[in-house]
Amino acid sequence: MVAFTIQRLLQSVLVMLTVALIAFALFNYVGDPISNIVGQDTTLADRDHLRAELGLNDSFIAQFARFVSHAAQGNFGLSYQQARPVSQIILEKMPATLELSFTAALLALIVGVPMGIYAGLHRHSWVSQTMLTVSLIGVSLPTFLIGILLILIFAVVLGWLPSFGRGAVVHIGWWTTGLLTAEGLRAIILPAITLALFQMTLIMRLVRAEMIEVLRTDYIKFARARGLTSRAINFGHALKNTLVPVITITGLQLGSIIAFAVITETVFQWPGMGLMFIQAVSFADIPVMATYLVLVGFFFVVINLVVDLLYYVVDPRLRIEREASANV
Amino acid sequence: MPDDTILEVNDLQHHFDVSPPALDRVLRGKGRVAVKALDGVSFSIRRGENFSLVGESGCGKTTVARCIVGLYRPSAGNIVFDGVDIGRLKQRNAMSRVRRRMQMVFQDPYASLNPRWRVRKIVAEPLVTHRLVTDKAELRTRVGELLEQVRLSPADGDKFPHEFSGGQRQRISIARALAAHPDLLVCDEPTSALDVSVQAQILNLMKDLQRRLGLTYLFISHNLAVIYQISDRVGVMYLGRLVEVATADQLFSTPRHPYTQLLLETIPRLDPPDGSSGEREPVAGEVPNPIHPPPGCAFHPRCPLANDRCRNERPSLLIADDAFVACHAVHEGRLSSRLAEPHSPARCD
Amino acid sequence: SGEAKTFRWANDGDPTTMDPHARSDGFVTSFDMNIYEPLIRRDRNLKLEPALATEWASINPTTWRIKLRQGVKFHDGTPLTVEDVVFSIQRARDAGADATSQLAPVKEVKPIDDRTIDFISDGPVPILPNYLVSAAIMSKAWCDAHNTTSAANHEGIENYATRNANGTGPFILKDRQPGVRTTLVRNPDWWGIKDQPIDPDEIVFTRIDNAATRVAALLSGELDMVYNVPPQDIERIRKTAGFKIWQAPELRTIFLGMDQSRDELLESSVKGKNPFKDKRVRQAFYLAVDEDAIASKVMRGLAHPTGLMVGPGVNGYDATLDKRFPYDPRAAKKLLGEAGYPDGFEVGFDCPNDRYVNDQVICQAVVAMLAKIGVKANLLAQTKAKYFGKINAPRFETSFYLLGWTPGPIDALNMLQNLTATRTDTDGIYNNGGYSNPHLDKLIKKIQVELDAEKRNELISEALTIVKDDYVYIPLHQQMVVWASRDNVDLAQYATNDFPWRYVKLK
Amino acid sequence: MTPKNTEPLLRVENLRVEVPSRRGALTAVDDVSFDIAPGEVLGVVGESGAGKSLTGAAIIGLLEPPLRIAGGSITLSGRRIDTLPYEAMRRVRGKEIGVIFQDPLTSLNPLHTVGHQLVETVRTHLDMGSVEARGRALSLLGEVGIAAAEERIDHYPHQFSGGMRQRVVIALAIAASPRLIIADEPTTALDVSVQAQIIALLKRLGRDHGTAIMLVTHDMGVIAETAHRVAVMYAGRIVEIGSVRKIIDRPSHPYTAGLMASIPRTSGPRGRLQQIDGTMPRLNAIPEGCPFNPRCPKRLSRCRHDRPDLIPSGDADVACWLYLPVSEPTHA
Amino acid sequence: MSELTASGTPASVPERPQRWMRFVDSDLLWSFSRSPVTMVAAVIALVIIGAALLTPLIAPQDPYDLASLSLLDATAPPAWLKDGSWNYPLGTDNQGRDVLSAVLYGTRLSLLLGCSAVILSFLLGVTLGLIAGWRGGIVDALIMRVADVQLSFPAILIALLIDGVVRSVLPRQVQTEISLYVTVLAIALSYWVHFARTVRGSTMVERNKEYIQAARVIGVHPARIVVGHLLPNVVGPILVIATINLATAILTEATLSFLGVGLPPTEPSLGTLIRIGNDYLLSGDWWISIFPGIALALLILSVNLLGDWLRDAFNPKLR
Ligand SMILES: Nc1ncnc2c1ncn2[C@@H]1O[C@H](COP(=O)(O)OP(=O)(O)OP(=O)(O)O)[C@@H](O)[C@H]1O
Ligand SMILES: Nc1ncnc2c1ncn2[C@@H]1O[C@H](COP(=O)(O)OP(=O)(O)OP(=O)(O)O)[C@@H](O)[C@H]1O
Ligand SMILES: [Mg+2]
Ligand SMILES: [Mg+2]
Repeated sequence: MVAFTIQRLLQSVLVMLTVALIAFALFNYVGDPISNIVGQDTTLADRDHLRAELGLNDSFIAQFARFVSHAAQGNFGLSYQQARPVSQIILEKMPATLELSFTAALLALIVGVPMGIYAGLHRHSWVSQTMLTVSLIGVSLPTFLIGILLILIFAVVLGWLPSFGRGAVVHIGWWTTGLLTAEGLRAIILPAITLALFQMTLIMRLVRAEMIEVLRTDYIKFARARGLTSRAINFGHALKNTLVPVITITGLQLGSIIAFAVITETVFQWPGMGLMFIQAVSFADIPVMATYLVLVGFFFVVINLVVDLLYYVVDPRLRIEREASANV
Repeated sequence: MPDDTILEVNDLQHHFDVSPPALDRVLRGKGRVAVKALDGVSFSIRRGENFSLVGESGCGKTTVARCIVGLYRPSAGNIVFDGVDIGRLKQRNAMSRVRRRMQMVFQDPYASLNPRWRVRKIVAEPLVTHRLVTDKAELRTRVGELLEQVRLSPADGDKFPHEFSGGQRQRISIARALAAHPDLLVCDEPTSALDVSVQAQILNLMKDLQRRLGLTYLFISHNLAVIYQISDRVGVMYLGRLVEVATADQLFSTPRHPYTQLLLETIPRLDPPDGSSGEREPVAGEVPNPIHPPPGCAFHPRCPLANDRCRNERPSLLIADDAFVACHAVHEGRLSSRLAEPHSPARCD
Repeated sequence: SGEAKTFRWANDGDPTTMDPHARSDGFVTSFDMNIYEPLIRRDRNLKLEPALATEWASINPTTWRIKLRQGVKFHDGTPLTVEDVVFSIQRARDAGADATSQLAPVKEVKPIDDRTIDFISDGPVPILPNYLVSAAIMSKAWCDAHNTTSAANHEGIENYATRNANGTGPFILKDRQPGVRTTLVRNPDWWGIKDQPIDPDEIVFTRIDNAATRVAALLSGELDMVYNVPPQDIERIRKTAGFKIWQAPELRTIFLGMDQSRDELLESSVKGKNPFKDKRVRQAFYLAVDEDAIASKVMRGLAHPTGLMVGPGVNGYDATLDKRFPYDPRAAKKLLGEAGYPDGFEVGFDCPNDRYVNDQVICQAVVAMLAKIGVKANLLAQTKAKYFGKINAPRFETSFYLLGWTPGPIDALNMLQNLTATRTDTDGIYNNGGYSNPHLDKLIKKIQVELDAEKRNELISEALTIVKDDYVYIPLHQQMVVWASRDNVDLAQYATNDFPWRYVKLK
Repeated sequence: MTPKNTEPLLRVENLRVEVPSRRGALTAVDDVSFDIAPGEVLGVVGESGAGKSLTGAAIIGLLEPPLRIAGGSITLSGRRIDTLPYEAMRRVRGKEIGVIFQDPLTSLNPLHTVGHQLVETVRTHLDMGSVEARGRALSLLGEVGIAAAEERIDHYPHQFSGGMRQRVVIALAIAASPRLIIADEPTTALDVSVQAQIIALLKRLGRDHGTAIMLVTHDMGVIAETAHRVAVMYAGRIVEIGSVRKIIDRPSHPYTAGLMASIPRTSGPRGRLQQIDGTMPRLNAIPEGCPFNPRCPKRLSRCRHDRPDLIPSGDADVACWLYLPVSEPTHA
Repeated sequence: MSELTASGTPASVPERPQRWMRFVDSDLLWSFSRSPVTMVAAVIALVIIGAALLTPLIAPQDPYDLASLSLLDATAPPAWLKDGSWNYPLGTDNQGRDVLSAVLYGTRLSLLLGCSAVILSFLLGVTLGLIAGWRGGIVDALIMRVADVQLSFPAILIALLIDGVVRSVLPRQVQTEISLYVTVLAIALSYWVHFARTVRGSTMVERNKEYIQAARVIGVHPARIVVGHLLPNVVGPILVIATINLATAILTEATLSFLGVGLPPTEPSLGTLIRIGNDYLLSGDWWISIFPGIALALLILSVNLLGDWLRDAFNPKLR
């Protein structure tokens, strides 16, 4: 298990390096940061000077190597746009994104899992048929459209919820949280729903499918034959056995929640990393983009690791088998 | 090698590597771990003969079969088929020529047929693969013949496997195995998933085919009654080794190895011997872990006759009367029978 | 009243730094100039007026003399001195600062006494006071104390002035969360407070990138005012009770440019020659564009169609020249035929999609209009970072493009020098089409040194006429500055898109 | 030897199980009647698909939809249980009827410890605290012959061997001391040596606790050792039912006879086994008359269109026209 | 089910029935006819696909023919509203495009784009998944790590990369024409992982099944085993992923076009239309985004419902 964790973390370094390499290869195509940094009256000579100073004339391999060697010392450079250390910017933005992503994931789970269970248990009832169909609408519309529609309804027309931002935040060390203030809680509702909608649909369908599958297994039949109560069967036995695939997908999706957060954060002006990334792209702010991507790569590896470790917790069989096949 | 020997297996070994990943091993200071599924098995089969392997679950029967048909590469030892050492063939071409003459019928009639192929295509696959028949119409007739040979109708070729019962599927498997005119048919528990009446049909069919086509069988089963009915000679396996090889009549009338005796005793009987309650004595102990097989004779923990020698020294397969037995007790005469020359080769043909 | 008055507003950009010398970005400067102040500032009508300098005059062709206002204190309480001015001008011109080029003609800043400073240049600089408008005055002592005597920031550590400020202006920086929210409070000790009482106690600025969200936040009552309202939402806001629209023409001119320097266009079906070198082709393009339709439909009337490359309000603007040649697709088609392209041709068309009001929509409309004369413009609309990297110096990789230009010092010379002069190290930097006309170049040189205002304006008119008649560019319009606010807000709207909060009143 | 004198524990009368399908309902179990006395072991044999498992499932009310009981009645100690509402029937399951399925690998929930599953079952049916229930779980494990129960109770199913798992399944089935156990092929997946252990255990239950057992299996050897009476099923019907020795030694129905003959033996002549030609019909193609008639070597002409009922013939009940008492009138 | 619906004993099937009759008689059609939701979905899907195929014939206007657009007609409301005209039944967008025609053409484009992207990622993912699952070991670890890296990049960035490379490598003239392919490639490259992972999983299960071993014993070439035996048995489960991905691909394209990477705005897809209309939602010109939105929602809904049904219909365990 320890070995497994170490192995994964080693792999994560490789993954992050590759991500960074690819990232630098593509930075040539995101545009020219210089024209964003300087004003329109800056002379060509000054621009050239700045370009050389930032190392933008070097090959992407050289830029990549410099980034890696600095990053290894914990220095991710200064943002072109904000002239502040990237690490500081990211630390400021991370809490917002993580809070939003986890709230959305939680929401998706809290709503998706019970709905999935219900739909799995009552396969033919019209309620579950309706639920299944309606939930699909959530995945049929682009996120930005859903976001704007929600803002229109709940902020502009009804005036119940704020249309943008994170509300008041509380500082706990370097972490900031909006979850401890009423204003912050109100602010997270709409973005979290927007972000969770897709995942909710997915989880619900997944749980349903797994539930149907598990309910047909022999051990459920045997549990029935032992006269266990429906509750014990559905929740104690069936649900727990659907967890492994649900954990896998939720883990994978948590990653894409972070990716989707880019759009949700833009629509709701949520001051997180996604918004920061989009702003960085439109500014061609290479240090910010590179660090963000590497961080996302790291998140993915960590999430995958956590998912795998959760397997151990949930499924005792894997506690042995995993050891024999940890390299796959 | 006598002329009529079609297959000869010499000191066959097969080990499964079940070690944890490299990093794990380093961190925990552990070495590689191997399951010695086969630990020196030797036997040979004559042309037209029906040789059977019997033994409890996990003793390595399937592994023998798979090594022979080339699904596993042996860790050591050689397999000589019709004078050719298959282990040394490197080229796919040469391999496939030999392969064609050696076919296998699997245990599970439900898993051994591709569920998405029509029966016609399944049965024709060996013919197509080895380009034995290229003409479409001829292929159709040939498949029809094969199906008829196993008592199905040619019209069944248009159906999918799921439309057949277990026994019928096993017939399809046999038809497929026969398609390329093999000499040797390896049957790994072909009837253990079937019920008795269907089992009888399949066993009879196999016997008929053997007679008609002059086939040689390597037959594997854990069901002693089936073995008794179908085999000419029987090898009894225990934990990756052969412990006794004898003709079927000998084995069932005078089992020598204590393990063979134990096996025969555990068969449930239709007609309880007079006076007994009809109750079998449950065997003590289970098959040991093949990762750490007991030293000496692997059977000694369960053997009523085990002594110190059995615990330390591994017995070899030696002639005892007309049979070959690997047991110190037998060889020492502790269990009847007289000892043969101690150095006769460990071969049983 | 007892309650503090807070003014909440939002824009799509962020004042990325509080350091007034670090970036010459329009919005950043406009924002920072509420905390810091220049020597000379512009009033609501863009006329120069005294700020930290009380008077200024040219005492000889190469020297401007200014008098410093007395009794001014920085937010930290230290008084403003001549040394601070000398230091600040120096800081603004330093490597690392971004305003260098504007103050380039200044050779020396010489303190004369404790309230007089001379600005000495190599040659005559008639519009030097215009340049001083964007040079903020910082406290030397404060900069020394915080090790921020230079605006440079590429050394790997954050410059102290990036997130902290100590100016003389009417507002004091209270809290700054970059990219999220910036809070400022009124400076009760501001020198101008008697003539110009400051109404809001607190200003809260939020960045909201998405236009729809921004407008929604205004309508839902979370904001008092937003900047950069998309034209299509104006009607909606106007019709909603409790809100109003502020609009004024902006100085920025939106225009189309054509590559006239390469012998073969980079992106075109025409091989071996450059059709844009033929004036008839440029004229045909001009005539094919129905600017009135763009102004009314795309811009919803919020644009001033223009025949000139500078707008009203800019020094040198000539109303008699500001008339577009009329839309005439038939004539355009004919001209194309005469030029040898009766069936038109294909050409790449570059366009930003996040820079100007409805930029991409305008471009699409232009594509459709050109299609009617047989020209197939292949539109590539990109984000500004990619777009500018492609079309601007040094690559100039474009054949046909859309751009907007605001003459920084509000003088036509700036446009002529940057957009129409032959490309050199210092001139023609944004002359992406590579137009070159020696006669025009000579005129521009003359304008640069002409001190007599009237004569100078005549020269400018002459130059503008050449630009217009030679179809160097296809000017489209000056877009409107459109702001929206609650009904209770009063403010001053600048054509430069600047937003000085000292005029904000909350009823 | 059969404790016939006592009141039957389980009585199944004219049970019919149907599967609705596109083309009307198919009958999977047709008019099956039998009873089991306390302490009695009833063996049920027959070809795969004959309806053995469905009969068992119908008794404990666990037919999977769309399967349904279409007729007949099931009575447990005089109480009709096929019409009980879900909750009442749930209390019967496990408490009064225990079930053992064929596959020990899949009958246990892999994610819960063996102890958890035992305690859960015990506490569902018996009024016990968790400590007490654990104690009972331990004694149950001991009873089914699992050594070192104290240590094993907290293990997960995958940590047990196949034979041990099947013993755990039995422990679960007898957790609430049911009076009837339905054992559906409890030894098919096991090795001969383990099989003997399980059979011994089942027999002891019947002997010591008076538990009645319905033992479904293919293995005539197991039946011969264990059962008191045997029911032979073919195509959804019982074709013959009688004492174990009668069925094995003197089968009446041609199908039973064929079945017995095709069992390979380890002694006597080798060579061709006896076989019944053909295959059992599918549910949608059950022939008119006696369902066995197309394969029957002794077919009479009436077998083709008249369906024989199960009628006493000597010391067994047989459904075959060969054994029709001459006096009895024909009846469809 | 199989046991019950197979056409009886061998003897009772004298001749092979006609293909058509077998289809009419099939379980698939039967289960279809019993699910009204599926039937509605199928009708909608058919109408949409039909409309997409026939677009040039039925659309009132060709929105790609720029010369026919009139900016002066821009943002006209649908016909039944005040100021509406039956020239533009569903109104016009900000360029004066007829919304109905734009929706028809946009659907056609989105469908083409979505399908090609899904097919491409399907091929790529299935191939890599098969290889990884079949070969195992190093090859497998390598492919799966590449998948990890791939997952770290949002589709948008992949698109930027490919777009950039293509633009710097290929001559400018062809770039507009190939923008469709670039978009397809970009989207495909970001979705193959889902296919690959699933296929790899089922391959590892399936490759140990006896029918695969039987083929090996026969001596079938490994490549043939993979393609002939393995492939048909592992593609089933990913049909559903394909239907969901079709939706995601179409939506991703909308986001891409915003970054200037997708299709040119002069040839709008459904996604682009919605994004354009999005800017006009507040202003009250709802028809610009709502009609394409409805079209997209219907398309995706029907595809997904059909996917659901297919999954259930092909899964004998669920019947
Ligand atoms: N792929 C494998 N990896 C590791 N160990 C294996 C593998 N296959 C078989 N073994 C082990 O090798 C030994 C012999 O297995 P084999 O399948 O040959 O037994 P068998 O006699 O055929 O048993 P059964 O009657 O259950 O089929 C067993 O202990 C088994 O656990
Ligand atoms: N869920 C179901 N739906 C439809 N038909 C079913 C279902 N379960 C069983 N059947 C059919 O009912 C018949 C009887 O099945 P049953 O399981 O009782 O047979 P069995 O005698 O137990 O056979 P085996 O020895 O193979 O376990 C078979 O034809 C089977 O195909
Ligand atoms: Mg085996
Ligand atoms: Mg059964």
